[in-house]
Amino acid sequence: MTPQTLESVIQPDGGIDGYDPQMSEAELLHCYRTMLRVRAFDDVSLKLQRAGRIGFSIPNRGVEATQVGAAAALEKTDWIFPSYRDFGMALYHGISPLAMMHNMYGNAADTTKGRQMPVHFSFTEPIKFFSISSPIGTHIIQAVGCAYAIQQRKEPHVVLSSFGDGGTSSTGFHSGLNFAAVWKSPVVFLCQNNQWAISCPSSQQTASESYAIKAKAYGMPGVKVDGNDLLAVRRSVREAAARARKGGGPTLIEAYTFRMGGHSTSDDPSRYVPKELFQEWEKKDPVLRFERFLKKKKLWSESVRDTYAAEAFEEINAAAKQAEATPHPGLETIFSDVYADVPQHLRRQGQAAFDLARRKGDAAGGDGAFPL
Amino acid sequence: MTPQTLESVIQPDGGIDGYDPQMSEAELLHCYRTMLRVRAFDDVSLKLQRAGRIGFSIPNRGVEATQVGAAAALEKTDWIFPSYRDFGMALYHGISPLAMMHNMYGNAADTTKGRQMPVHFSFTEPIKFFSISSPIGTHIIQAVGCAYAIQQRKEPHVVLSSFGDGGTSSTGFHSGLNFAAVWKSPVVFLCQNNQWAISCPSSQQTASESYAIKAKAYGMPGVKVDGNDLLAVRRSVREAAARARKGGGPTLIEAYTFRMGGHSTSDDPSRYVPKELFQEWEKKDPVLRFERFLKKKKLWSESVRDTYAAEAFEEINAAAKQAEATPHPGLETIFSDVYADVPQHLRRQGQAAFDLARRKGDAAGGDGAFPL
Amino acid sequence: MANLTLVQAVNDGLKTAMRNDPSVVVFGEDVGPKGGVFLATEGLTKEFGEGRCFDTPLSEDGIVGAAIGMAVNGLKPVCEIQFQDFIFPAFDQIVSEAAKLRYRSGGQYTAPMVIRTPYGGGIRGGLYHSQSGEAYFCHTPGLKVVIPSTPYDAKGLLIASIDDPDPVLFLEPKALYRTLKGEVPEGKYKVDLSTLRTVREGRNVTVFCYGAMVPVCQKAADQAAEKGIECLVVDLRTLLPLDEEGVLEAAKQTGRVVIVHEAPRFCGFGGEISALIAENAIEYMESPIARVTGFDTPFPNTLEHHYMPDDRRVLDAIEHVWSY
Amino acid sequence: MANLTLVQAVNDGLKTAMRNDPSVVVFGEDVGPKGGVFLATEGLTKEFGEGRCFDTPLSEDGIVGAAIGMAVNGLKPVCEIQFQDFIFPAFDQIVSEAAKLRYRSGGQYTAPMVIRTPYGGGIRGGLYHSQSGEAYFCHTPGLKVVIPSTPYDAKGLLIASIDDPDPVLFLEPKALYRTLKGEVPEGKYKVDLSTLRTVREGRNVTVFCYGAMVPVCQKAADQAAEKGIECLVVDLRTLLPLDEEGVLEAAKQTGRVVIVHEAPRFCGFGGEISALIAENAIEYMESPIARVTGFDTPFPNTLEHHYMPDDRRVLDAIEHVWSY
Ligand SMILES: Cc1ncc(C[n+]2csc(CCOP(=O)(O)OP(=O)(O)O)c2C)c(N)n1
Ligand SMILES: Cc1ncc(C[n+]2csc(CCOP(=O)(O)OP(=O)(O)O)c2C)c(N)n1
Ligand SMILES: [Mg+2]
Ligand SMILES: [Mg+2]
Repeated sequence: MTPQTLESVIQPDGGIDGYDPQMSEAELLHCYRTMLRVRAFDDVSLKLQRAGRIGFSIPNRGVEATQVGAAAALEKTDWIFPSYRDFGMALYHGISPLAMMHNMYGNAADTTKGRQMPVHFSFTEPIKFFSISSPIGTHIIQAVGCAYAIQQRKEPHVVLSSFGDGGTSSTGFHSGLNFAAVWKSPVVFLCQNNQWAISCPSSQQTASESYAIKAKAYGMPGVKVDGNDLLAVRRSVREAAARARKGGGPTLIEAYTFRMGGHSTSDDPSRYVPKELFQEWEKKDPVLRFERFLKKKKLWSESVRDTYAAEAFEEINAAAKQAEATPHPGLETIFSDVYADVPQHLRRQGQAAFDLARRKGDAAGGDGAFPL
Repeated sequence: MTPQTLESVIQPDGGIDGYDPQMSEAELLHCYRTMLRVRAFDDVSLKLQRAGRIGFSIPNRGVEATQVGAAAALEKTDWIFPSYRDFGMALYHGISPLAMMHNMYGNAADTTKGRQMPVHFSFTEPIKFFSISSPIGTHIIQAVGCAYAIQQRKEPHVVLSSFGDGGTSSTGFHSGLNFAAVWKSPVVFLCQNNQWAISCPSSQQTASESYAIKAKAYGMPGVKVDGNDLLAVRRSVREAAARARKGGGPTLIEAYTFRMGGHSTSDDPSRYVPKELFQEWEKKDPVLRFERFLKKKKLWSESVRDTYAAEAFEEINAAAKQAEATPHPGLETIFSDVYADVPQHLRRQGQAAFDLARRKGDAAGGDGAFPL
Repeated sequence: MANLTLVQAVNDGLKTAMRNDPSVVVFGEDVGPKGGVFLATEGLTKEFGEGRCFDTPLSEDGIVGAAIGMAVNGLKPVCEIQFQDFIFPAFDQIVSEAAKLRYRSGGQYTAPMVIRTPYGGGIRGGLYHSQSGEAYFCHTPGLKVVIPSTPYDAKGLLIASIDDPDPVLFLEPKALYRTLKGEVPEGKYKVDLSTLRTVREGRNVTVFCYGAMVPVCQKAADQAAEKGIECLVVDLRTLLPLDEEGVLEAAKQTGRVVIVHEAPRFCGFGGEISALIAENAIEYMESPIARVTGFDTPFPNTLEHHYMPDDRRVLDAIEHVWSY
Repeated sequence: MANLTLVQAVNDGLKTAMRNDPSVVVFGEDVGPKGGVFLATEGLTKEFGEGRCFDTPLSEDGIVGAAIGMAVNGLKPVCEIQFQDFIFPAFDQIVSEAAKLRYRSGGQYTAPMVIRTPYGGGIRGGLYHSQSGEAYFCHTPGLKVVIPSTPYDAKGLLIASIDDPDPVLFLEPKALYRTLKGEVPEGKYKVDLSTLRTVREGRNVTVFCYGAMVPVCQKAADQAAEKGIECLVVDLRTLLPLDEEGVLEAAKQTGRVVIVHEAPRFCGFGGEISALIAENAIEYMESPIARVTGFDTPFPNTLEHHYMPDDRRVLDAIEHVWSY
């Protein structure tokens, strides 16, 4: 375990020479299926965005193994402080594509009540998938506070804090890793090094030998793992989590991978990513890699893939249809949840908004009475 | 050069086995004399503060060798981005105790026009001693921008950015070291580890093995040097500066020392510093250590010390007298230097202030006409 | 009842809250063994242990960011920022995160927490130990901003803030920490947030103020009374959410208004009070709405007595709006 | 003369400044090869090289902090914050450092620099890609705050800001980046800071606005005109230092005032405008001083069209103050 050598498990031929992940066939297939569902969700979202049905989405092609491998190392009683490129973790733990699609549409059934941009999910069940924020890095230190509460109550849980290579330059990374190490908090810091921060390559992001080595600045173990190797990611996160649960404190894990597309549906990577890189990493596709492993275990065939993929597309297309058919959030959602109670001045502003909507003949105005 | 081993030059007996600092006797004595002047300035300031003549001061006992050793490694054409505990650097480069005393009194002759608290110096001659700010760490990244300008113009200068152990937890430390390493900027980062951030010991500040090792997170060399050893500090800063001038980029130097007193005249260290520590470090006094070295070189005798000390006290007491006799800054200094020109609204507010002062019979109001 | 200074009342409030609720934790720079640079947290580590009152690394971003995470997971963090001037590294965590978490998560996650910090001038602190930044925070929906001006209110408002379900910025007027004493009940009591305090009744001129400006305005009102001008002095106490009805009511009672704060004038809190009145009660105004504030400059050191509003400047304004 | 969009005018302004002054450097996140997420810096790296237009690590604190150091040492930094919503990590560097450096150093060190950033709603950006934070900065002496609303002003004000001896926050209304085109002279020209722009003459009601609200107010004014209400529409352009005399002049001309901005109302910039008038020209006012603003909530996503002031809300306010 050094911050420099790249840890991997699944060999090119799919072998894992001797390593035993101690996972049932069902678990292995659940991981595989989840990666396919991430891909399907991406594809459907992209189509919807191009068709103008939704405003925005964030593609995950290339990093599925990192997301799912990390999620597979956690218990439902653990916490996830995710970035916007982490919904594979949500899917793995049973959050439904429908719940996610409601968010993509920002409709009345969206858990964020249509207040956030697409992919800014927030879920509490079946696992704590913390409300995603746009500002980069703010959740890294927040995860540490959450973990401190766990310590205080002597609970056996851990907090996974996930962020990108760009996130390591943020304020929250510095305070987060420093506080966690001083407090020996049960946090696993997962840096998903997909080598790009929008158009900024790692060479412009840091001069350090790796991202994992940044752990030395804080006095915690640092590990660099092959992010396209689901089993390797899962193993490193499990080891870090086990150490944390035992009071061993935090770990920084760098998952080395590659973003096989644009930063978001608004981004054109051809402006800055040499296409040779795409060709090179195409060969390292994390899903194909896991398929080779499953095949060796006699768990995979093209028909398995096709069935899973078909099911995934069917479910997600259905989810999109239902989400699209769901109405906008009510006008009152602009004014609720600012505070636990609606104060005087917001009540007045809300009433005015309802009056205006009614006068405009806008259904949102209802009978014009502010309902809160 | 590793971030872990403590580099030193001057041995307990004052010997420097074979090391040649390449300094003239005059230079060596100037270093010695400067340390004594720092001490005298501290003592006089403390008396003035206790007597209620000035409001505040920051003691330097214990860290004189770090300040003077670092300053001795710089050229007059270099830049210093200091902390509030660095005025030994100013004295070394020829800034007068009188100029400093004017600041302690915040009078009309203070370069900051009585706007800043005591010890928040700002000088441009004979060396760029950048305006000291209270917020910790903000100047660390500013120093990097200053160095970038030097790179742009291909000048041979370097920037010394000095801060404390507590400063390593600040936002400016993280962005500063990261940007400097990516840009390969000519900056020497000097972390004065005096082991305390007010009452917070290093064990609460970081879990890292040292402060120097934090350099690894940014991909720059890190050095840990004996901060009570003037020659060792000077050597490490000179080496780092030489590398930087050659385009070799930044270095992080940790000077390991001890704050032999309170954080400031407002602080009572007995509340939190075990007195054994003071006793232990008393023995490592940086001035006595340098005296042993000078003695071995036949440059030191008690009479040399006494003469220097007497001169220093005389000069600094005289400076205090003169500063005390200097009037307050004019009322207009509240309104000038907010912008290059005084805008409408400040002109109006200034006039009102002068009118009121005159009506109060306050001299500051002069004839009541706003002079700007 | 004990006769306490304002900072002692804060200390008492913290102890009371910590005794009543084991989930309350206090942390920040030098709040542990040292007891805080103003001794507001003195004795807490001793009584409640290092797990509940402790020092942090030198990072305001870290202090507030960690507090948010603690609050999300069931603790009641009461963190200290050593001087309000040093809160800005945490501005992003306060404005972008703490204030918006409930909203952006549809109420799934919330951050009930208190950020305590001493603010204001009068200690010869210069640019960075004297500022009054309340307006920066009052423009932030989702946040509550509270400023006590008496020992009684300091304890009662602090306990109410700690019990509040939303994030509260609790600004303590350091100039008043030790200058005045007052009766403070033992044990737990609350002063409701978003309520005004009538400091002094009067029919001629309404003076709005808060924090360290309250005694200044009282003094000015006494002097005005000697000249036959009766002032209604109102301590706003909670700036956000503000009791706007109460403010309009008080303004209408006299039709003449003076607003006082230490902070710079431009885009300061006084502007909002004035605008509220100009928008909802202008027909009641018999004279200009005057503001007495710090100047639109950074905070000076040697000349701070010229910078800070004093009874003389407030009295001038009172006479101005009265004689208009 | 070229017919450019507002974002093209910004790009032209940057190129013009860089051609005229080799000390001008442009940097920020994704401003290099990608040309900025809105393409405001497109082509700069190509024309001026990586030394003068380059990407930085993901740290707004670093971007602004480094800019200050560059400015102190003779460069003319023009840095970009990708969205104004992400400027808060740099708040300390802007408010505590850039704005106060000249003052605290007695004029020995200064930070002439420009921070460009797109602000405002209208692109379905939700909480964090829509905010209008001008009021946070306008309460900061030492800083200048500029907001253009036309391509001509965008280039002229940007060049004036780059030439200015003080730090300037240059807020670009992203909603207008591509929605309107205008004539923009080639080469260097300036629009003076701290000057107002009369968008439309009128004797009945004065409407103060800036940025993306200017076209909204123009539309409302046209509708008002059809109803026989003539509006004087004023684009404030520079919020700090504000041309206060000009504002009072415009308010007195009609005696009826409406102030419009996207930002939340409470402690927003509109409050300062209203307070200025209530303090210096209340006797000219024939009706309440109305504000039309975003609500005092975070910025929503799906319902942003209800959140942002539109011509309908502005027209309502105009009619309200007119018929009062
Ligand atoms: C504080 C802040 N600054 C800038 C942005 C704009 N932004 C959104 S994503 C992004 C790049 C993030 O890169 P990385 O951390 O590597 O995550 P990735 O998108 O590669 O998964 C940037 C600069 C932001 N969201 N927050
Ligand atoms: C941002 C910020 N937070 C808090 C403070 C209050 N403060 C002043 S000095 C200090 C400790 C600094 O310790 P260190 O960096 O080790 O420097 P030293 O005083 O030991 O030389 C603190 C917390 C400050 N000045 N700035
Ligand atoms: Mg990335
Ligand atoms: Mg220290």
